[in-house]
Amino acid sequence: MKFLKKIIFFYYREYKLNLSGIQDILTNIIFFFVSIFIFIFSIGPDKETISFIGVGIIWTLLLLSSTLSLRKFYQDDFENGNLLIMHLNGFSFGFIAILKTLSHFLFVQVPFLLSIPIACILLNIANDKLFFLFASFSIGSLILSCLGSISSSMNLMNQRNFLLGSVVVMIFSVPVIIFSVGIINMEESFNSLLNILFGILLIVFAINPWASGLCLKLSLENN
Amino acid sequence: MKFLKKIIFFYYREYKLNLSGIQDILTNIIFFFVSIFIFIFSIGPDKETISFIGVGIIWTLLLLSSTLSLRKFYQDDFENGNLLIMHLNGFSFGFIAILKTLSHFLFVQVPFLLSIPIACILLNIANDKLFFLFASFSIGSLILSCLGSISSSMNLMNQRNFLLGSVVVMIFSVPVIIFSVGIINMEESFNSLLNILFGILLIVFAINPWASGLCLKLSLENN
Amino acid sequence: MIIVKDLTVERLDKKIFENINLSLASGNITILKGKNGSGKTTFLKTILNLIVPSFGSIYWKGKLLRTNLYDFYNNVTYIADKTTSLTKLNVKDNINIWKKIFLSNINDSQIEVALKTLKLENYLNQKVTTLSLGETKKLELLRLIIENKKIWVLDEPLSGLDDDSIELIKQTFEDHCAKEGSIIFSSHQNPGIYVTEEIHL
Amino acid sequence: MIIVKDLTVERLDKKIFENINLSLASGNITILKGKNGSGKTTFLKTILNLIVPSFGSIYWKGKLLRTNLYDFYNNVTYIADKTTSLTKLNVKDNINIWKKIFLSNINDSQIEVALKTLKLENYLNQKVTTLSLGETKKLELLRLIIENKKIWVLDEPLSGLDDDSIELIKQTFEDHCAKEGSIIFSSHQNPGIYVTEEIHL
Amino acid sequence: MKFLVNPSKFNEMSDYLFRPILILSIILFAIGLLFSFYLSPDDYQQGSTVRIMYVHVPSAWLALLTYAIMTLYSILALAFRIPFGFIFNTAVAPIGAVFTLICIISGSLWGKPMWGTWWVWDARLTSVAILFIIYLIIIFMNLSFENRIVREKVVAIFILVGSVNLPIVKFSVDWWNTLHQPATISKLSKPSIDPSMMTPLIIMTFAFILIGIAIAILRIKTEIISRKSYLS
Ligand code: HEM
Ligand SMILES: Nc1ncnc2c1ncn2[C@@H]1O[C@H](COP(=O)(O)OP(=O)(O)OP(=O)(O)O)[C@@H](O)[C@H]1O
Ligand SMILES: Nc1ncnc2c1ncn2[C@@H]1O[C@H](COP(=O)(O)OP(=O)(O)OP(=O)(O)O)[C@@H](O)[C@H]1O
Ligand SMILES: [Mg+2]
Ligand SMILES: [Mg+2]
Repeated sequence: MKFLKKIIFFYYREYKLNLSGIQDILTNIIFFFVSIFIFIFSIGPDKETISFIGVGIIWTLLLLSSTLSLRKFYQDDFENGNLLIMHLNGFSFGFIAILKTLSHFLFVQVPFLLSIPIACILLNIANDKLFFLFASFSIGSLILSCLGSISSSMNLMNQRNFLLGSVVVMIFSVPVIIFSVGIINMEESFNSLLNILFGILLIVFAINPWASGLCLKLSLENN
Repeated sequence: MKFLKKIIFFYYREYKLNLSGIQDILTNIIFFFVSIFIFIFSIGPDKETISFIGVGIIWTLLLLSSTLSLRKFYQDDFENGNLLIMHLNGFSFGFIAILKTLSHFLFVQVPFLLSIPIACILLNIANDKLFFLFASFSIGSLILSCLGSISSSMNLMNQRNFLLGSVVVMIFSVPVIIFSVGIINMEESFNSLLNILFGILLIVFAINPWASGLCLKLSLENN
Repeated sequence: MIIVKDLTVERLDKKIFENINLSLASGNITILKGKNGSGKTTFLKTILNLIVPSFGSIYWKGKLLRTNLYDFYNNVTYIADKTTSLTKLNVKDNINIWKKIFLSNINDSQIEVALKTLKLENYLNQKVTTLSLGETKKLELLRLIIENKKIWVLDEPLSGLDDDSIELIKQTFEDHCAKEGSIIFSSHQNPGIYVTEEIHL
Repeated sequence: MIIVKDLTVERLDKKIFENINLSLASGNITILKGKNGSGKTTFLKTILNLIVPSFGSIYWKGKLLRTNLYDFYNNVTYIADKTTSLTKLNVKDNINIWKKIFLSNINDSQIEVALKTLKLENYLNQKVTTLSLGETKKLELLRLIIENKKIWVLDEPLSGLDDDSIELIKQTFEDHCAKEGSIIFSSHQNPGIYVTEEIHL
Repeated sequence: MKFLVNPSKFNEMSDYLFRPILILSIILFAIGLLFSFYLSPDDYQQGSTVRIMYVHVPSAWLALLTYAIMTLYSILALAFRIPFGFIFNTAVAPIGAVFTLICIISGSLWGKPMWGTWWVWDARLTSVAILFIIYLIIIFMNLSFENRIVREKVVAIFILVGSVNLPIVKFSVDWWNTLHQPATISKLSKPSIDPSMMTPLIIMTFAFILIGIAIAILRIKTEIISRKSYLS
């Protein structure tokens, strides 16, 4: 019970920090749409081409939004000592990492997920692809959140080699993304491919609390 | 002489600061290339389409990643009081705005500029277009830096909703994008069109120190 | 409750302090003194198991601290030397978040009283960035009341405060000790707070 | 050199202080006292023309400050109540940047002496984040030496410092006044620094 | 005409006008709906989908009109330092956004049977979408900037700059050869002379205008009240 409450209140805090109200979520969504606009303006309004690369656009924007917010991942809470205070109040580092990862998913990726159906209309993506897009997208974005958590916790340490490490982790996301983008166009073998993606998710999700937790601990020690 | 020295040392400082945040720049560039890969994969290896939309993709990614780095524009220096200290040492706010804009161009956009040739190879863009791309891109990115400066100085007064500033920049850059992408495909009238782009640059460049300076002043007053 | 034996801490191969002993019983106040850079903050962080000492050991309720960590954390409030309130939010939001995330058993009227004695009651809707230095510090110290734990570990709690507030803190300390709590704090000056032990680093 | 007449400042339609007068001649030290939130920081910022007063005027060398701003800025060093050093860089880089960007006419040996008296000479390659609170403060105060201006405007320069360092600051203040400099600083305690004027907010 | 720029005069005037306007708008709306659903003929090509026009066109016009008026008030507020302009802009922006949204949604609903897709990237639709986003940005700026004085000015400048988009929306069909115009004009050129379609369109337009004014009055009044402290 106490445990559950802690989790709930953690998200209350994250919510307060991330959103000052509904307008922030809406701004996220607008950002998404404006980015789509920009793509279309620069690529040209040709219907065929647009529906052709529509999935690519959506994925790029997902990637953008998650890298865009990586700096906030732990940095703020680390610098103002909140990570420490939470740890002292019974959140183990690994647990914080899990909660933070999900919070990143919730507050950054989900708004995008919700706007995908409309984006599909704008981008002329066939309706029957929507499900595939959704499935691969949600799993893929969780993977990105986990990798982002590891990379940005590494970033907290002030040693050079860790800085490189965080970049390396980012590079790991390349195959994942390419894989997920590919999935959508292979409807026959979709399920088995999705399983593989899911497997990757399980692996990073299992590594994440351990790796991020360790990095958090080490960086607090050196601070 | 004293004036020149100040400018030089300002950039020495920016250089030191950016070097310590080198992973951010690296992340940006990785983002850039990963996105290109995504497009290539989602489109499939059809060379025609890729080279057709290549310029548009590069432009959009440039825009998105320069909004990605907007958060750093003034925020750090504002929060740790360095803006104040520099102002007290004879940098007027407008002057700071100019220097910062150029520094953003130098340390964020130029790395992209340098990676354009590689991107062109990946996207099958003809070599003879490279020059046009480069020219329009450098002017366009300076315009984006100016717009970014204005929007992020405004954002200092509104620290919650960071994305709003990005959205504003993106809306304003729609004409720039349409124009610049158009330019590259009209090789005959390239020069005259470039001149127009240059005109836009001059306008935003003239407005920038005034607008950003005012915003900086106001936000320091309220802090 | 806390016993520290022969604590030695090194950082970057530089010895910060050596062979420090301490025993903090309930009802005790310990002050930590020392020059700048002598390792007060380091010592407090070591007690909280945030820094691994190179030598020596720390006991909590007779057991090694490390084996008994979360029970210890359930009983300790740490106020760092910098402020941890969320500067983008206003005072009320900060208090609410603290109340919830610390699962505080303090009710609202008690917090209101505390706010009033700290003279913060008019700033509830003001953002923390716009508070004055001392006000931010007082807001930080409010965590002592909200968390309501037995052991207080405080890093320079008095810096930046005016005389009235220091007097208030003094009283709060005395009340806490009377209620069997214990306090360890670092400070450069001691304006008449009665302490049971003084450690010089 | 600085004359302040009937200064009144409001913030968010709340009156912070009213009708404050001050005249700071060269060789003078003025201390600013007052409770937390009484407006010391606000007053100093107003003097620096960073906050527009709702009433009253500030003169620099007989002229209105606003008309003569950059000449004033050329003569003033401001140490804020928070640290402005770049935390990601190490101490040496910070000093170098300051030296360059302030076009300091201080040579390296003088800075080395200052570093030594402040006992910072061993931390040159340490990142500012890992410095102790007092060390960061001392690094900040080093700006006084580096900028080498006539008027010092200091917001709580003594907080977080140990007694030795305070003694040092005291001496530095006296030296500066002997060299026709003037100082205005805010502080909650005054450990025996001789002041020519005391302003209570 | 002072009540158009002076808050207290506006308050007086709106006290007289609000009720009649509200009643009139409801009546007009009812008549308009009656006309557009029962008393007007089906289009010989579009069938009954043409009835979407009676919502689509008035809302489109009003979306543009609202923005145009906001631009005027921005000029008034910035150039002549009339604070009522700021009040007006803050109050009216959401109304314009709603009209734009209605226009987009009805247009999409119309587009599905007519063009076969919900959305195409032609100049008109794109510029309307941008108009919508500009409205949203204005609203969010109003919500998220803390410093009132700065916020008002920034928003007013933004409105001015954004007004570049208006002529693009209006004339995009003439300037570029787009899907929007041919599809409408070619099929409506004959019926548009037909009074049986013109009447409901005009009635609906007036109904929309009056409803807009009624809501605007309410919003402006609340806005004035919330600023009492500095206006008086
Ligand atoms: C989402 C899609 C649409 C948008 C955003 C849109 C937008 C607009 C706008 C802004 C106007 C006002 C133009 C002016 O005042 O001159 C307008 C007028 C009009 N629209 Fe649309 N429209 C959309 C879809 C459609 C469709 C599918 C049709 C019919 C096939 C249509 C038919 C008309 C007609 C008949 C007018 C009347 C004015 C004129 O003839 O210029 N619209 N629309
Ligand atoms: N992460 C770190 N890595 C290396 N050295 C460190 C680190 N953190 C602190 N130090 C050094 O350890 C010494 C002790 O620091 P500490 O913060 O404990 O001092 P302190 O007694 O709290 O001083 P103050 O009174 O200034 O707060 C300092 O010299 C500091 O430079
Ligand atoms: N930007 C602001 N907006 C509104 N109120 C502010 C702002 N900045 C400060 N204040 C308020 O003005 C009052 C004076 O603040 P100031 O920082 O000048 O106090 P101070 O005398 O320096 O206090 P301390 O001793 O705590 O540093 C405080 O009550 C503070 O809450
Ligand atoms: Mg310390
Ligand atoms: Mg202060």
